[in-house]
Order: sequence, then structure tokens, then C-alpha cells
Amino acid sequence: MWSLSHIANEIHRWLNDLFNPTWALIIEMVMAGVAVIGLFAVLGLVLVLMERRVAAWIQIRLGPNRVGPFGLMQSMADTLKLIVKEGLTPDGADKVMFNIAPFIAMIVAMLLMAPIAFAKDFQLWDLNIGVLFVTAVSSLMVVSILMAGWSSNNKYSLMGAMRSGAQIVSYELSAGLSIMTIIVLTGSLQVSDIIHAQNNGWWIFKGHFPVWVAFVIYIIAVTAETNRAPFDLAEAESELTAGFHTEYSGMKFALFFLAEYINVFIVCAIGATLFLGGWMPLHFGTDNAFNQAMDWIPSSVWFFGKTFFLIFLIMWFRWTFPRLRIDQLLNLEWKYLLPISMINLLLATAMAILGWHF
Amino acid sequence: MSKELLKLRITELFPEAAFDESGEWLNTEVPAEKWPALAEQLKADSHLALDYLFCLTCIDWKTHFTMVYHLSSTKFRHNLVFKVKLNREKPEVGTVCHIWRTAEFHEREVYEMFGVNFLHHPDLRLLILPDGWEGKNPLRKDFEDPVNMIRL
Amino acid sequence: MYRQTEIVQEKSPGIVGESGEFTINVGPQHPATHGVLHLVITLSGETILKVEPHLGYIHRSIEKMCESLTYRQFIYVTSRMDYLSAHINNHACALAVEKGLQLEIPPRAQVIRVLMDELTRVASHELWWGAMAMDLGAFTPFFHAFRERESINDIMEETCGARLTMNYMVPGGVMQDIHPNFQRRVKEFLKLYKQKIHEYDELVTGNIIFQNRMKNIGILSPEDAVSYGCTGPTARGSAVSCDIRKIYPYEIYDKLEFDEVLEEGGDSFARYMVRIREMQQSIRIIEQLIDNIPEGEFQAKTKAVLKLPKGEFYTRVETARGELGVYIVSEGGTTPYRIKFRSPGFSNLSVLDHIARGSKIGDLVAMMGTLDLVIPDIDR
Amino acid sequence: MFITNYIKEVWGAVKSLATGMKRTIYYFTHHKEIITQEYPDNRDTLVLPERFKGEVVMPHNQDNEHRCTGCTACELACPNGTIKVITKFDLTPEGKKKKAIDKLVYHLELCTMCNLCVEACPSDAIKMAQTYEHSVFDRNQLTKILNNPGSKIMEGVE
Repeated sequence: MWSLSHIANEIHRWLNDLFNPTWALIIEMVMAGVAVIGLFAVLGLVLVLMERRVAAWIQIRLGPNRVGPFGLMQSMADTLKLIVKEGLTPDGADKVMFNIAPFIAMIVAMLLMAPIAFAKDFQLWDLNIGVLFVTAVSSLMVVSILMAGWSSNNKYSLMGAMRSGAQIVSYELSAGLSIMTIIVLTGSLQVSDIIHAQNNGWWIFKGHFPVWVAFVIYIIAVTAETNRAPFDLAEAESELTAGFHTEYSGMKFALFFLAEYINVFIVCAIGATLFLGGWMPLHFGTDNAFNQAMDWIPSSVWFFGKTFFLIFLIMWFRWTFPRLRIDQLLNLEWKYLLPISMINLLLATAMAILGWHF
Repeated sequence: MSKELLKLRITELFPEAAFDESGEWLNTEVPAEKWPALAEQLKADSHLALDYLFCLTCIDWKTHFTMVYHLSSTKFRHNLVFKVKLNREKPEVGTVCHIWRTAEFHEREVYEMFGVNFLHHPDLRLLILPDGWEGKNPLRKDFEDPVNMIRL
Repeated sequence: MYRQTEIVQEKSPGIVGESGEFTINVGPQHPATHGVLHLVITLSGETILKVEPHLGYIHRSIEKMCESLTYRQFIYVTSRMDYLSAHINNHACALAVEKGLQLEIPPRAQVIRVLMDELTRVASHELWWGAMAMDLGAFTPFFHAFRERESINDIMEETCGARLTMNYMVPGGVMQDIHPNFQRRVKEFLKLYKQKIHEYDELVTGNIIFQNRMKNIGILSPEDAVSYGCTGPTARGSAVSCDIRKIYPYEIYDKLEFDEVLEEGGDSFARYMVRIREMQQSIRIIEQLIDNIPEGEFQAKTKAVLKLPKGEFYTRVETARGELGVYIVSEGGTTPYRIKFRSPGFSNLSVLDHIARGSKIGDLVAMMGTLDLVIPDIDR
Repeated sequence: MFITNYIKEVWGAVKSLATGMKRTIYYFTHHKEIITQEYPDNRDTLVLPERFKGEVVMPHNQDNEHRCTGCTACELACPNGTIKVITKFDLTPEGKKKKAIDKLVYHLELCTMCNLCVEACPSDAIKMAQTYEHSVFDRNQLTKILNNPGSKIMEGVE
């Protein structure tokens, strides 16, 4: 059957025929890198357009509809504008850090792409600690934000960065704990294992109450971790104008902007992998007609469908809720999410030991 | 309370008050040096209870300034007007912003617009006008701004 | 001669002073200030130690301008003060001139004026509601509020010929009779409003995040509210009865059935609820009047050149933000000798420092939002 | 009870958030509620109310005649010097001098659309037009002369 893994294998074989294995590997790596960068660009364009459309429809507006058919070229035009704009570096800024920070944000986002399974057997690096890798690397994001905030030599930026630091560090806990729930149920940190464990039904269906709770907590925590409303305190515009990227303009701003959307994509992809089965089609039980019918839909469609559903959910939050205050944000984490997710992890463990899940 | 009763009460507090009943509300003229002490009494007095200063302004009469204090009582709902005549060359009057907090901003506005000096005001600086406008008081009748003024 | 931006000098060259305090400039261009308000905030971490307003970025010296305008002309300037309740400002000025002329206003004009005032009040509160939610990070209510506000603006446009600065009130009545469609359009608006009013609660009022952001911040005691000269919803949120329409009724307000909205508490949420409930009271007034507009003249006969007798005339009206006082000192000429506008925003702003101390910077926007500051009204 | 209160609190919070999300998803799916007007595209169908104050114009009839007597009532009524009436003296057929307007200069850039000039005009010579696209590249184009060249006063207007 035609699939992404099929194409990948064909290319692999073809390259191995032409070159020796070392060169083939190097070329493959370069190709993967180019593919990731290409995916970044496409995702950036698509997600920005999607956000603007979702926002517009929720806000009883039309949204972008002038550039290209149905406004599809709007984000292209925006990108062009951002590239052409002058990238200012403020006088008092720490120039090296100021210029490096947006790239660090991008590099972190790129690293996070590695263990994501986009389709059946189509994955950059199926390392055995895949989920741990994701949680570890995603916490590096805060470094770029702190660098940007500090080096801008602007009080608004600094406040935004400090808020963001407190926020990301604390919300990683409950995000990690809710991921742990799935790891306990699966018994593996490897992404492919987690997906294969959902062969007879996604965790959200067969995991009962603890997984539902874990899913809700995960969504809340990653919304906070990616600094999106209602947890966008790092860039709370009515308080801190634009938070940590107040002083950024042009392409450097665009990189932050892009990194935010890529991060949203990645956390949603991880969420889809853990709770909604990744590329795994909707299965109930084993070997029945329904499952076979579902298998006809390509696995990449399943993956992107689930991911974009979660992205929509996060956008939906953003355009509905007001922003929290910094102390309420930390209250929510330490007084509500963390205790709940700890108890939930205990429940999930008990359930895994007793074998109550399907 | 009717105007007559109010008059009686004010006379009790301040015997040399001069009244003017031509307007809608009772006008009382008070000398500048007596004003802050009287103001304190006006708020504290249980029959007057003038706890709400709803308008504080100044009028430039070319020969002199008149500070106008519009006072009201949220308890009895009567309104009284107090006027303080000031010397145009050296306008000075005691502040009332410790009695009615709203006077702090209003007095700063009068200070910059008319140049009236409010004694013992905690923070008498320009509020609306930019730095460097000290001494030029736009709402005085003899003020001329050659750049921005449109005369019709 | 253009004014230069005030640059606040810091004591220490670094970002944070020796005592850990630092100042930030909120405004004159800042998303939360809705205009050119400039606040210099002294902070310690996220906690506000002091708020110091620097005003005057939109000061046009309207009081000085009015001294050279005739009694017919000066009304239009006041639309530019509190542009969200332009009708009510015009109304106050017209009332002051009428008080001087001792004019009797035809009943039809009175009813039209009150109707327009209340429509303006609803429109102003709609905008405030949207902007308030936007300050707190919820963008959607802003657009939903504008939907209702637009339909009011359309009504205004049809009858007064403009959407924001109408200049519809003239001494003696209103400039033109109401448009033939007016009653139908207002009834349509009432229907729309009633269909959509529950959304306000669903989207914002009932929201747990919003309530947590608003409750127990910016607490203003009734004594302080009076002492600082707060009026309008700001003071009524502290249970200070100060509705001029009730206390010193003008036009036909004494014949109308409506409640003065009072809320205990004095926090931002109380001020928010006052405005939300006040909109419903305004709707109630409109409903009472819309079918009962008396026939007759819409303008009293006035002379072409108005001359006020020598004396002082003070009128107070209730705008959407509080008490607006117009103080005219006349020397008997065609132009006022001195005009003072006692604007509600000016006094309401002065309380900001008092209520903001000790709270977080995120609360500052919530407090500024509930004070409902309109900067041209403050600067005049 | 602490635990029940805690659960109640969480439940109430979730419920209030769900109410808001229900409202927004309603608008997301109901595109009929969209109120945006696509302005430059709907220019042909856009009708402004007849009282809309766009700019002051002086209507002329088909014989290029207007109703302005040059009485300067509008100039006096204008609060900010928008209108300037420049008069001249025409000779009537009987040989008498008669006051008439040479030019009625109107500064659109100063106008605040307050309608006072239209109210003040005793002969209904000027009115408000419903135009709304006033932006031009040169400020001088905003200074307009309201009476057409070669126009004269209508018969019977005093």
C-alpha cells in the first residue's frame, strides 16, 4: 500500500545502491533536516492561517480573505513582510544573546521533532527514551525566553521572561505526571511501543477515568508550557505590551512567533501520540471489519487529523478565556493540577497493576 | 435644609461670611487665610456634612482671581458654593486636599492653568502641561500662545 | 510648539534600583491604557508600590477654546471630551445654556434627549465591556460587544447624521426631529439586545478566571469614593448613591421608573456588575419611552444669537462614566466668560493610585478597566 | 468538608469554562452570524442615511443657479472658521448694485460636521452631502469652492 514509510524505504534503498552506507546515512540526515525545515515553514504558514480563521469565526468576523483564494496566501504575505522588515537590535541590549535567543527557540523546536511518528513506521529517530527526550528537551525552551528577556534590556521583557520561567518550570511537573500515566499503562518510553500498545483502542478510550483526567491535565499544562492564552502571561499584551519579545522585530520576531506555533504543534502531536494513538487508526478490539475499514485511511491522515484537532482545542481556549494572573496561574498548578495529577498517577498505577484497563 | 437654615449654620461656624443668593445655590465668600480652617469645619459639622467636593476651579476676573469650591453633602443632598478671592499678583490659598482627596488633582490643575499656589499641597507639580510650562498659565485671560491659539 | 515626551529619569542606571524597586512607564502608547494615558508605575517585583499619572497628551484646552465660542457653537466641542457619551456631554451643555436662558423645553424634545442619552449609555457600556474583557486577555467579547454597539451607532447615524460626535442637542431641544425609522430601529435593537444579553454572562461574567481576576482587587471604600470625588459606576460599586438622574433629576427622569444600581463590595467585580446591570436599567428606560414619544415641537423657539444673563450656571448630568458638571460663568455676552467642565474621568483617575497600591501589575489593567477611563475626558 | 468543597470548586470552574466554550463553538459553526461588511467591495450597495453628515455642498439646479445670497450666516455660525464667504456686487438689470457671492470657500480639513451652518442658513443654500471617502494626497484639495464657476443666484431667493 502507498504510504510515507514506503517512500522512505524506497529512498533508503536507492541511496544505498548509489553510495556506500556512511554517505547514504549522511545524505539521509541532510534530507531529514531539509524535510524538517520545510515542515516548519509549512506548519508555520498553515497554523497562522488556521489561528486567524478560527479567531475570526469565533469573533463573528470573516478573517483573512483578500490575499489569494479564500485568503490562503495571507500568511505568505505576512512572512514576506517580516523578512523585508528591519531587524532592530536595541542599543542597550546584550547583542550576542539578543541575536542568538530566537535561534535557540527554533533549535529546541527542531530537536523535539525527532521522536515524533508522523505515520506508520515513519519517524526520524525512534529512540528508546522517546517520551523522556521530549519532556527533557521541551524544558530548554525556557532558556531562549529567559535569554531574550534578559538581553533585551527592557523591563517589560525581563518581567515577561521571569513570568515565563516560573510558569514553564511549574507546569512541566503536571505535564510530566500526566505523561507518566500513559507510560505506566504502556510500560515503555519508546514512542513506537506506546503507539502499538493502542492497537486495540486508544488510551483515551480504554484507559478509563485516570487517562481522561491525565488528558485534561496534559492539555492545560501544555497550553501553559507553550505560553498560549489563557496562560500567555509571558507576552500578556495588556500588561507587558509584548512580554519577552517586546524588543524583537522583523525575522527575529518571526522566529519566536514560528517557534511558538511549532511548539504547539509538537505538544499536540505528543498528546495525540500518547492519548489518541498517534498514527494508529481508530480500532476497537482486534481483527474485525470496523478496524479493517479504518485501516484504509492512511496513517498520516490519522496523525495529522488528531494533532490538528488538539491544536484546534488549544486555539479554542485562546479565543474564549481571559488571562490568568501570575499568582493564580501558580495557584492553579500547585494547588489543583499537581495534587490531582499525583493522585491520578497513583490510580493509574493501581489500575495498571490490577489490569483493569482493556 | 433650606437656604436660610444653611446660612444660619454657616454664620455660626464663620460669623463674617458674606452671602450671595443670586445663583441657584448659596454662595459664600470667605477670605483666603480663613478658608482651610473653615473647610475642615464644613466637612466635620454634623448639620452641613459637606463631604463631597464636586468641583474646584478658579476664575480669572482680570483684577483678581476667585477660587470656586462646589460642595455637596451625600447625606443631606444640599449644595453650597464657597468662593475665595485671591490677589492676582500673588495668588495663594491653603490646600484642602487633606479634607477632600479629590482636591489634590483639581488643585494641581488649577496650579498649572492659573498659577495659584496652594500652600501645604503635598505634590504641587504640573499635571497636564508638559515640563517647562511653569509660569505660563493658559487659562489666565492675558495668556497668548502665538503658535497654537486660533482666534475667531 | 509640540510637546515633548516626558522621560522619567531613573535614579540608578541599571534596570533595578538599589532597593529593588524599579519604575516602568505604562503608556502613552500601551495596549491597556486605551488612549494616551501615561502612568509611571513604581514596582517591586510584580507588586505595585505607586502609580503616578502623567496627563495631558491629548489636552486641547477645551475650556479656553469655549471662551471664544458662542453658546450655540461650544456644544460641539464637548463631543470631543468624552467621545463615548458625546450625547450626554452635549446634553449637559444644552441644559446649562437653557438654565441661563430659562427656556422651557418641549416635551417631545425632552423625551428624545433622554432616549438618546440612554442609548448612548448602553453603547458606552458595551464598548467598555468589550475593552474590559480585552484587557483581561479575552478578545472575543470585544467583537461581540461591537455587534450590539454598531446597531446603536446605526440608529444614531440615521437620526443625528453621525456615529460618534453627533452634535444633536442644541439649546432649546434637538437639532432635527427623530427619523421616521427611529422607533422601529430601536425596537429591533431591543430585540437583538435581549437575544444576546445572556452571552455576556456566559462569556465573561460567569467565567471562573474572570471572577478570580476581578474579585477582591482594587477595593474602594465608600468614604474614599466620596472623598476622591468618584462618581458614576465607580462610586456605585462601593454602594455610594450618586446617580444624578435620581438625586437631582433633570428632564423627565423623575417620571421614569428605573433603579439606581448599587453594589456592595467596592472591588472591581462590583464596579463591573454595576455597569452590566446599568445597561439593563437603560434598556428599561428606553422601553418605557419608545412608544410614548409625545407629539409636538422638537425644538423651542430661540433667538438666533443667544445671550446669557450675567451670572453663574452649573448643571450636572450623569454620563456613562459619572457626574459631568458644566459650570458657565457669564458676563452677559454672547460667549461664556469662563467654562469649567467637571469631568468624571478626572476624579475617577485620581483614585487609581489609592486602590492600586499593593496589588499585582496584572490587577492594574483590571482596575483601570473598571474605572472606565476615557483619556480625552480626563485631559479635556 | 474540605474534599467535597474542593471537588465542588473544581466542578464549578470546569462548568463555567465549558459554558464559555459552548458559546464560542456556536459562533465558530454558525457563519450566518458573521457581521463583517466587506467595505470596498460593497461600495455600490452601501447606502448612507440621508441625514449623514459627510461634507457641506451647495446644490445647483440645471441652470447653474444656487440659493446663496451671501449673507454670511454660515460663516458666523461656524465654530472653527471652516467657511469663508467672499462677496462681490452684481449689477441688477435696473442698474442697482446687489450683493452676491463671489466664492464660498469651504475648508473640509477644518470641518467637524456639526451641521450648524446648515441650520443657520436662511435660504437653504447649503446642505450636507452623504459622501464619505474624503482622503486625498494633497491637503490643498480639501479646500473647496462650493459655488460652481459662473453660477448665479436663483430667481426669487432673498
